[in-house]
Amino acid sequence: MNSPGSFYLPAASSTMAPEVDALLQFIVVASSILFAIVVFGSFYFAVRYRRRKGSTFTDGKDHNVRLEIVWTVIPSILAFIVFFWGFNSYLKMNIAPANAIEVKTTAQKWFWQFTYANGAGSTNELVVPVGVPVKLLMSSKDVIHSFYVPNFRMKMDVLPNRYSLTWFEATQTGEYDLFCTEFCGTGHSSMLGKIKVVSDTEFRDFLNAGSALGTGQAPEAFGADLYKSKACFTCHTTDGTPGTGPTFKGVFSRSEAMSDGSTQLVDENYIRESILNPQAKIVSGFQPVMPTYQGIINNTEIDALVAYLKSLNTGQ
Amino acid sequence: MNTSSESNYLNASRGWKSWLFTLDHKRIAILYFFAIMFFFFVGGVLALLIRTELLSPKQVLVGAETYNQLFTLHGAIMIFLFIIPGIPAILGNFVLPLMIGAKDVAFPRLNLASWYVYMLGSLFALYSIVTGSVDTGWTFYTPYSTTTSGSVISMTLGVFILGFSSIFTGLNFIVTIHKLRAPGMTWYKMPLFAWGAYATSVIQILATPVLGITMILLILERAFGIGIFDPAMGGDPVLYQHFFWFYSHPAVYIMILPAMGIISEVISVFSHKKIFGYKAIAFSSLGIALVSFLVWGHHMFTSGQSELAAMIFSFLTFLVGIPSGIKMFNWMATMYKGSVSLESPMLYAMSFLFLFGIGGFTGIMLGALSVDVHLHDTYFVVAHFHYVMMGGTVMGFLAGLHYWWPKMWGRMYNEAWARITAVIIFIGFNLTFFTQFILGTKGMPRRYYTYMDQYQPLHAFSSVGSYIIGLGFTIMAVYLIHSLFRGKAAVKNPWGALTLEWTTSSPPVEHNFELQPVVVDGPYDYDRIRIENDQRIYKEVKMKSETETKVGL
Amino acid sequence: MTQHNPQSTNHVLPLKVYFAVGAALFVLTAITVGVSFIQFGAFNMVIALLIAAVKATLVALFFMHLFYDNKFFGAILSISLLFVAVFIILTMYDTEKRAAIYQEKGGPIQKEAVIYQEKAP
Amino acid sequence: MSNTQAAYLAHHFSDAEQQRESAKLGMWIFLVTEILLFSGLFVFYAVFRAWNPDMFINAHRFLDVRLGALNTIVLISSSLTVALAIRSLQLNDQKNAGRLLLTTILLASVFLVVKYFEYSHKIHLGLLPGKYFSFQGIEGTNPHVFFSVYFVITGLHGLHVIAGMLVISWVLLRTWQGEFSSEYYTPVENAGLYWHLVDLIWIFVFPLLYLVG
Repeated sequence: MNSPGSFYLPAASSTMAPEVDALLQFIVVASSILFAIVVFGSFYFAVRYRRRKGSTFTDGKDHNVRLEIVWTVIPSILAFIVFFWGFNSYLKMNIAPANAIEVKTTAQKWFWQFTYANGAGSTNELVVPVGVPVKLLMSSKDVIHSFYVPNFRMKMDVLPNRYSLTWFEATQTGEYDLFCTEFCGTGHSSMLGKIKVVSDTEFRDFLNAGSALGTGQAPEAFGADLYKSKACFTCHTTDGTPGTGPTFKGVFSRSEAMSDGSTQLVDENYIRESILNPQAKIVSGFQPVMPTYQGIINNTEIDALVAYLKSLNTGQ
Repeated sequence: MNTSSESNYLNASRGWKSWLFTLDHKRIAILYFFAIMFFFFVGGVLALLIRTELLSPKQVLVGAETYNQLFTLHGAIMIFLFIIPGIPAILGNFVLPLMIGAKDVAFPRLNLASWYVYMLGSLFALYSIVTGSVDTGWTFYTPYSTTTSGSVISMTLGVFILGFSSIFTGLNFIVTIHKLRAPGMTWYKMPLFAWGAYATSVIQILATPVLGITMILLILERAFGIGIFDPAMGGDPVLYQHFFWFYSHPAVYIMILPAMGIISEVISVFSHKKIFGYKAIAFSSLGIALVSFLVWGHHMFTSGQSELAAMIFSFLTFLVGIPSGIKMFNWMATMYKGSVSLESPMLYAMSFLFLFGIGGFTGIMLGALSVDVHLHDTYFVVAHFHYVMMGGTVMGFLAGLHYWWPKMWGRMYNEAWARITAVIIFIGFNLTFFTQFILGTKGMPRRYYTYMDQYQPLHAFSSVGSYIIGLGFTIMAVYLIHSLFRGKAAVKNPWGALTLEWTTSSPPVEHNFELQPVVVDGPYDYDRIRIENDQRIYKEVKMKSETETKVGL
Repeated sequence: MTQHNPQSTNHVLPLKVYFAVGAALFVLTAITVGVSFIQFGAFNMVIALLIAAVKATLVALFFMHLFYDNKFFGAILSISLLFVAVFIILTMYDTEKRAAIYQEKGGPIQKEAVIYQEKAP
Repeated sequence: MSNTQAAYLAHHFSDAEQQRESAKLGMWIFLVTEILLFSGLFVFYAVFRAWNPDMFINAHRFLDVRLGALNTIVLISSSLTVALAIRSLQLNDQKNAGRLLLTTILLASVFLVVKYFEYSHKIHLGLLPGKYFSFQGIEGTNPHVFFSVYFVITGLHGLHVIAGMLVISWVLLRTWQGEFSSEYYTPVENAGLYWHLVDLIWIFVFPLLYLVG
């Protein structure tokens, strides 16, 4: 089922991918032949019948019914083949098999949230078992995003206040890129994720571990994990350079100038407010673009993040 | 030689008032020429900035927000201020009345008004750049466009106003073609550029008002939250896409149909050969114009629209592709057994055949439902529409500009430089955009400011190609400007063409023709007419001398 | 063709045509209002639009002179209505058929509806 | 002969008939753009009505059918007076034509006054479009959308009424100055066509909004 990819296609790693590739390659070949006939034919005529000294009267023949029927009918037939072929695989892409496992997918600026049936969740990393169809029930919290995995040849827009659905079945374990392909603002090009295709047992372990996240970890370490898994890093660096938002390096207990002119001490309360109600106080020089994490993050997790931010100060 | 001392439309009156209040379609075309070329330059510079930013996977020049504004402005300026008005407002305005033997367009004051409306609309667009700019992409998709900061309202209002300019031009052309053709010019003796302009105008009339109402609703949504497109108010963002593409897909044909008209003219003239399948080309233009209204949903295959609707739209998309294919065959057949001369307009026409051919065939890939799912919103789409719009429309525009340049200004440009430039642009173009097809099939999403390292080499090629295009256009600007001051005087009919605009002086007199032309011959009768020293020579001399004095004078 | 007076080719309609059309329009308005108070279910819409179409046709044919004028003007009007129909029908074909495969995709949207209220921790 | 025509014949037309036909063709094409401009609003109406039929029926009860019907009658009458004004010009009766055009403008003003009362009543109740909607007591999903449709359609139509009044005032002035006669009245004819279109649109808006919700 797998093709390693070519110089212009990434490796085909889902059940649908070889079918899409086959049609794509059929069109490439058919088009190339027609293109060669028309365009190189024209170029040949341009050279073969180039103007010699002194103009002459040229042939006045301006139609040829048989020829015209031929060059109307053949492309039409090809077009209909392509249409039916494309429609057929499009339907397969859109009708999930009955045994598919369902993952709820939420997109928001600028990260992906995945929730499994048993309550386990992950951010920016969709873990799925190999050889099992996975159905995604998707919705967005703000603007339109689009869920795109090149290796799976799948893409579906994620709409606010609506559901969209798609499915795939991975044929090979490994890690695959996940892109957002509908323009969604400043962080669009960093709204990246991974699809992690694992064996069945690994998937079970993941689900079990997912419902008991953060237990037995030091708060700082858990906070560091959250910094990655909740995609804080998309906008906030830890190396001192400003991203879309202020850097986390040395942010704790710093006095920041706010956009309304006041100054604000970055303490536990301000961090909590910035996570749950980010638009309330904006550090001067930055845009009010952070989404609220209300409902995405619980109190233990906020405490862990605060501990992590503190640890960034003492670490140097 | 014969022009400098005589009176023509350029020297008929003097002073800035004689230009800003002119009702002469030729002068209005020149006004449009300078305005539109200015925006083409601005859009081009933005494109080079974008390509420079993409040289490296990380930040090079500007930040993410500035980059988003750059590609938005590049798209909006190129589409609304350059490509859509480009051919109809410059070349159409100048040539169409001459071609059909009219003294002017039907409504000269409306024509001038359309230029002022264009300038007003462009002011709104410029104002939005000054006041916070726009970062939505040229498509203004909701709900992003209703929630982002920046001056979306002023930009969309500008687009709304520009729509009127487009409508006025289209309305003028339809009435002009219906009512002002010279005696003897039947519908089937009309040059194919006029057919192309006619089909374009039909789309402008039927589609542009829908863009207008879409922009009004978008502004109302943003300003008052009326709840049609914004999901937070119970609206449907996909509905916006229906509204937008109902205009914007036919708009693609507003861009390409007049270019196809130019290509038909140029290929016939430079092959000195009767056009093959006149009626097929003429009616396929009209057919494309009408069917183009039925296919807008193919921009929405992954948008979450109904799968059944997607099927219908895909099917209709293939229907609209076939007439374009037929035209390609007709052009090829026109060159067969012709007398082909590869002067610069013809070189651009050959570029058109090559590039538009690729653009068309990649369109077939995007029309196929399952393949489109993979390719939608990747660089493949970016490459495809640049092949169609730049490889198609801009090459057609350049072919027409070089073809009619002697008529517009009464001067010849440097032919050698023109040919070199055509080749430079052709090479640069393919380097820039063919690489983007491969980027797209490999999965590189569009509108990305930073990207993953594996795409870097192709992006670098693409950027280098864009600099080559930039070089080509710079050379072109130099030799065209040079020709205005130092160019050789043009004769009446430098290419030996048979359409009416070549029977008047170069540049034309103020009211186009000394005497009302009467049409007897077809526009492409190269099998029995040829031009020597601006005079028509007929193959058999029988009763035609009468025509010669009327038309050939 | 060789009229001395350039506009005399136009028909001067008798006054009673105008008044008859006007009267018909008033009567139809009364009927459509009256009928709207009777419940026919979905047919109310059909009846109202049919009456509106008849009224519009009367205005177009007589007040706008389409009945006597160049037939091409009538063709232009018909074409514009055809494209309005295309716009409405194809758009509604999507909005009404979204639930064809998945129930979840269809239906009206609630204002400020919160999807996924059962959030994962 | 050519001197008598020169007053209104533009240089690029060969005769008055050509000019008249061009002007009318241009006007009809302009009307097409108007129809397609409104088509977007009809799509807006159709999609949301199909999604929420009950809400539309509940919400439309808050529109006053009597005022809507009155306005329909007013607009139809004004269409009739314009048509009669053109007939008077065809018969070279400029005086009567002036009176009829003036009546048209008065009827249009009546339409706007009635509209003003309808609007102020709704603003008073909070039956406003979109996010300004503050009225409680309409059953169904998103009742604010109905009032968005209502205000956008009638608002745009109202703007067209105002534009039409300006156009008719302009041809009225020229009629009083004696510029029109049975030889030349194309501008009045075109103004009339525009006014009839405003009427045509209202003929559809009235039942869609006031009668079947």
